[in-house]
Amino acid sequence: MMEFNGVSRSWGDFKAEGVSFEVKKGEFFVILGPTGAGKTLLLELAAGFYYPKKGSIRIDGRDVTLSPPEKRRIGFIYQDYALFPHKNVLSNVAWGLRVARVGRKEAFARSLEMAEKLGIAHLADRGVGSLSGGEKQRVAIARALVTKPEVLLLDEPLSALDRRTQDAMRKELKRLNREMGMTMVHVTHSQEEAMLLADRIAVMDGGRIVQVGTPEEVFRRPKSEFVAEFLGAENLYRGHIEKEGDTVFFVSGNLRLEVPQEVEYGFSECRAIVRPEDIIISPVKIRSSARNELCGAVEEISDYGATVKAGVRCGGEMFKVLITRHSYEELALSAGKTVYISFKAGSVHLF
Amino acid sequence: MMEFNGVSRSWGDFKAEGVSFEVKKGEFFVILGPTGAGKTLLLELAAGFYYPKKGSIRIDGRDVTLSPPEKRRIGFIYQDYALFPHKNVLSNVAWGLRVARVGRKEAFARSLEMAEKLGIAHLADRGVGSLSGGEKQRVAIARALVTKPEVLLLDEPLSALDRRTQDAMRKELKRLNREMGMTMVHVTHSQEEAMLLADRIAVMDGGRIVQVGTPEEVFRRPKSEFVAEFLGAENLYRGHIEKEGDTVFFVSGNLRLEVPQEVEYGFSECRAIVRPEDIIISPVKIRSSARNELCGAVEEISDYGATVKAGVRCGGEMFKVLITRHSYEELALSAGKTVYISFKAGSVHLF
Amino acid sequence: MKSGGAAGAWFRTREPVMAVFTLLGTVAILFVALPVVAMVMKETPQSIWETLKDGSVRRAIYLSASTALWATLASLLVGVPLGYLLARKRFWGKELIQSVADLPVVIPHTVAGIALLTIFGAKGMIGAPLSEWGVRFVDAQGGIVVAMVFVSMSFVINSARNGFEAVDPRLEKIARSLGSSRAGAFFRVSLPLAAPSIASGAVMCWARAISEFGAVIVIAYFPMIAPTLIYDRFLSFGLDASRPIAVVLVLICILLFASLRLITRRRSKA
Amino acid sequence: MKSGGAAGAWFRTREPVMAVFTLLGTVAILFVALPVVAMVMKETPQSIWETLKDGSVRRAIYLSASTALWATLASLLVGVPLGYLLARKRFWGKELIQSVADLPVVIPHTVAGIALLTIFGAKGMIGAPLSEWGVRFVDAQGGIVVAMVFVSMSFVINSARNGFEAVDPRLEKIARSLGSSRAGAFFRVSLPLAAPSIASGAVMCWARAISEFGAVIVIAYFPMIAPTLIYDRFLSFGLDASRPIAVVLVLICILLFASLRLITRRRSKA
Repeated sequence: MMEFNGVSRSWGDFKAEGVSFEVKKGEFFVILGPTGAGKTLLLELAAGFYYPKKGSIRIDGRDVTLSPPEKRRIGFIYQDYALFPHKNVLSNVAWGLRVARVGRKEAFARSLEMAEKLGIAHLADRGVGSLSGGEKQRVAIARALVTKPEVLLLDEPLSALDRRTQDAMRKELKRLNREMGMTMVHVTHSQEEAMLLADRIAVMDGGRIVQVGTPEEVFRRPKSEFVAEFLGAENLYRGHIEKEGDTVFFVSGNLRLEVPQEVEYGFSECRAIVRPEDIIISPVKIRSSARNELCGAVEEISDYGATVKAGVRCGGEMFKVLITRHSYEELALSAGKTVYISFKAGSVHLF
Repeated sequence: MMEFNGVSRSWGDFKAEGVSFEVKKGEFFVILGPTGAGKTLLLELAAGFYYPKKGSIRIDGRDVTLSPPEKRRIGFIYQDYALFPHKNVLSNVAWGLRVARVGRKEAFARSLEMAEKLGIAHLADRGVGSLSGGEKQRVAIARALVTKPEVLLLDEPLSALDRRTQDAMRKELKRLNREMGMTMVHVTHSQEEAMLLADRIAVMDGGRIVQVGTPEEVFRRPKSEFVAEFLGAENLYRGHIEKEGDTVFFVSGNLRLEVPQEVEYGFSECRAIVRPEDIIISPVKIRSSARNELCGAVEEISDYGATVKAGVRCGGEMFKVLITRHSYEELALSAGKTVYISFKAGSVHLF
Repeated sequence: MKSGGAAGAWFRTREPVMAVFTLLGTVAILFVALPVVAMVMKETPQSIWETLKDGSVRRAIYLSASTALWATLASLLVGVPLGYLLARKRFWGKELIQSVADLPVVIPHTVAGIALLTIFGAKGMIGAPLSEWGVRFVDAQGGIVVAMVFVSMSFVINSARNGFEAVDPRLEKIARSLGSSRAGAFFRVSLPLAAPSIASGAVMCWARAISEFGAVIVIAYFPMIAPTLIYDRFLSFGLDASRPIAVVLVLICILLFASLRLITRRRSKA
Repeated sequence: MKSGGAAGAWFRTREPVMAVFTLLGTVAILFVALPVVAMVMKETPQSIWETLKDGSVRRAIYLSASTALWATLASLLVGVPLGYLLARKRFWGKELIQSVADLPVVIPHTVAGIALLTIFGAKGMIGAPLSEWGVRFVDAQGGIVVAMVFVSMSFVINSARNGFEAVDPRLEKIARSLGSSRAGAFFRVSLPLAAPSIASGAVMCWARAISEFGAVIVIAYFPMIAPTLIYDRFLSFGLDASRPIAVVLVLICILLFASLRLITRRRSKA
């Protein structure tokens, strides 16, 4: 559907370096990365607002590397919506059709239909200045969709919205993708947003794409420390691999963790991560076969309201453990208390 | 320490109406409310940037209602730091001392000491334009603290920072409060931030303070639908109270929940909330005395990575249940599956 | 304290430095307003009516207004595109181009007249070939317009540049993603949005053109525009003879300027 | 395709509308630059040297520069406080005050001269009492400065207002929370931060003052400032006699203006 092939371009402080990836038809593709990683530039290259210095871009089989934006059949949604301030809602939506010389009557009829699909038909005559963030976003989406683009490019569309509207718009975007079959390329710096929306995630850093995969893959099996840390991995340890009979261990100082047997060992140095939510905390020892069980003392407790994160020091390393408020109260955790933490060998991801 | 007594003032779209509260010495006091609630105006009234139309303000026993800012002994931290762009880091910090005619040498020595406490001593000679958000914030705090204010007023200090820096600065603020005994009044729209930082929270809406209490109180025992919804209560039901022998029930359509006996009943209409994290989900029925147990079908699942939120429909109402990823996988939840949910009578909060 | 709070605050926040500033600011405003008001007060409705009956006065005012209008239109034609390029494009020598656009503000008015005469005079590089076609600039309307464009065009260029700079370039990008060509995006998005700023620049341009004297008299003392007529009467008959014409002209200028400003401001709010 | 990508893009994005804009913009720039360049080219170093040896030329240029400097200082003294008030305070009649500050741009130059003469003349409401103290404005340096202040002060007022508006008012609030008085916050925060804008306004003010002709000759034909001298020579001896002085003056103006701009720009970057 959309294909980047070794695309490079720099603009001001931002750059893209040899970026290659492919977005499939109907896919929800999320580009995730920190501020300044070049995500927006990538999207603007796809839209034709800038042209690559090297490499090529294809959309739906056509080479569009040097095509102007108006020939690309893309829809673009900016973070702050970029609605035309001198037009009302319906005229904003109808813009693309009017430019394409669709008759006034038909253009407005089709725009009204699109506005209905997005639940903004009742705002048709309103000026765009008085709309809320969520409403503006819907107008921007309707305006893009009415021209029937091949792919919808979204530049951090949720980051300017409040929490509640974010939830609603996230569902709306997912619905557009699922029900209307729209191919989406969505740029964000929010790990949570990427996890909830993406079919596949491309993680970007310093103008390069460092990992592409499903949310599950990227989240649980990061390929680099950058990806692990950016996706919020808190229990990250540096060490090496040892083998004892059939069992394989990850060793870091006093810490000795059983890891999956099929692991490719032998590399002198590697890193391990264990997700805080994969760890079980209990007041007593539970013997179980495929498990790492460690004893340690609770050092810190952060109360997030709905969930609680406890820091337990075992074998000289800190393990963050995520538990529900309910378990927190049942366990009566407090700093200094001795507890047992356990997790499956399979929960240890090595890279 | 700081006391508002029936303070009213409007400015542009913002207003404060009959605001009264008291901040104790050494307390971390958080004013929480949505955008436009008048939080910043309240803080600026405390600082003397505006003067109240009605009511009075006392700081440390002195009536400062009409005192100019320079007489109030307050420190003020703006969201975007408001550093003096024409001065370097050390000169920014030393500003207050220089204004107070402290000699150049002593002023810089004391400023450097303060900069060290905040971990920015190595930036002393840098211009403020090149600093990161977190560094700017530390400079702003050092600049305020060097004048030894009675109370530190913070206007959404964390909202312009990225996630990681937010965590670090949150700890820094808590440390200032605990270790240096600084009285803090902190304004935010983030429920999570308020929960993590506050000794007490004042919830604000439309220029009025609608509830004051510890985080626990405000979070679990909201006094109004606004507070409940703003603090993210998802399971909110409208109904009435019925009594059967010693047992008291909350009834809403087909839903019938046992609630604590000591509840004051008789009001014809009331609302109930149950926190998603207080609900246990299980594949089979568990009989237990003090518990509400309901059977229902899973309707939706939202995967947040670390945690999972399941929507279960029981008795015609939707119950959102928060579980860890671990339990989610063990239970093998999926849409359509029939499950049992249970929670204590004490987990139902009525108001 | 309760009822007097706001008033009390008012007194306590009115620091001495603000009083000094208010005093100095008042001097500035009076320095501008007083001469104009005093001049207008010296005349009576009768003396103004007498002045308006003088055909040469009416002709001079009409000539001033119409040549200034032509100068404004010419400035818009070439100044708006230049303003757009300065706002949107990065190119080599941009700073120099901007300085050249601002140059007329710096050049003494009579010098500007001499410079224009060098080019547009009967022996000048543009004046000479055009005079064979019968187009004259010296002592002709064309010369007046040329002088006015020279001194007033920078208002249009700068207001157009500011207007276009205030239009988010992403609006043009979005317009193009929706199928507009580059020209379509300009005429349908940027120009309408920059129009209020350009309009107020055009008003300033017109006002600057009508007020010019030094550059005009060097190239065209005749036909007399209003400022020239006032000077001519002042030289020939003294202050009292020239003042009624000055009052008529200043009233017309203020009236036209105020109403044009009102219109362009209302537009920009709508 | 790989190596020609950027160049190919350059050609395909250069739409026809941009070519038209470039053409029109070039016309605008040439219209300003050509007369000035042509005038300068007509003179030789010798003719300029001859001109500079003429004592009356040197005196006129010195008089222009020094009166314009005094006018700029006077404008700064009263214009900066007014600009601050306009930027920071909300008060009744603010729009009117702003319009009065812009008024001199609209008033034809000779009309401004007539208005000033009405007040500062020997029988005027300010001129009469001061003449008893021996202060004269008509045909005196004082009159030249007054005329220059009238036409050029708005540059200082507006640049000061813009400069102060660009200073975040919260910086002043923070300064006060740290113990500064209102005056301290102004002199230690707002003024230093607005200084580059005020400085460039002062440069424009000086340039506008030195370029004025119409308002000055009405109130003070003598002592002759440079623009008046040029006009006088043009009337008496024709274009060829006045041009060398015009060239000298324009070169001085451009040189001074360019270097002052450079200095103020460097300051604002530092």
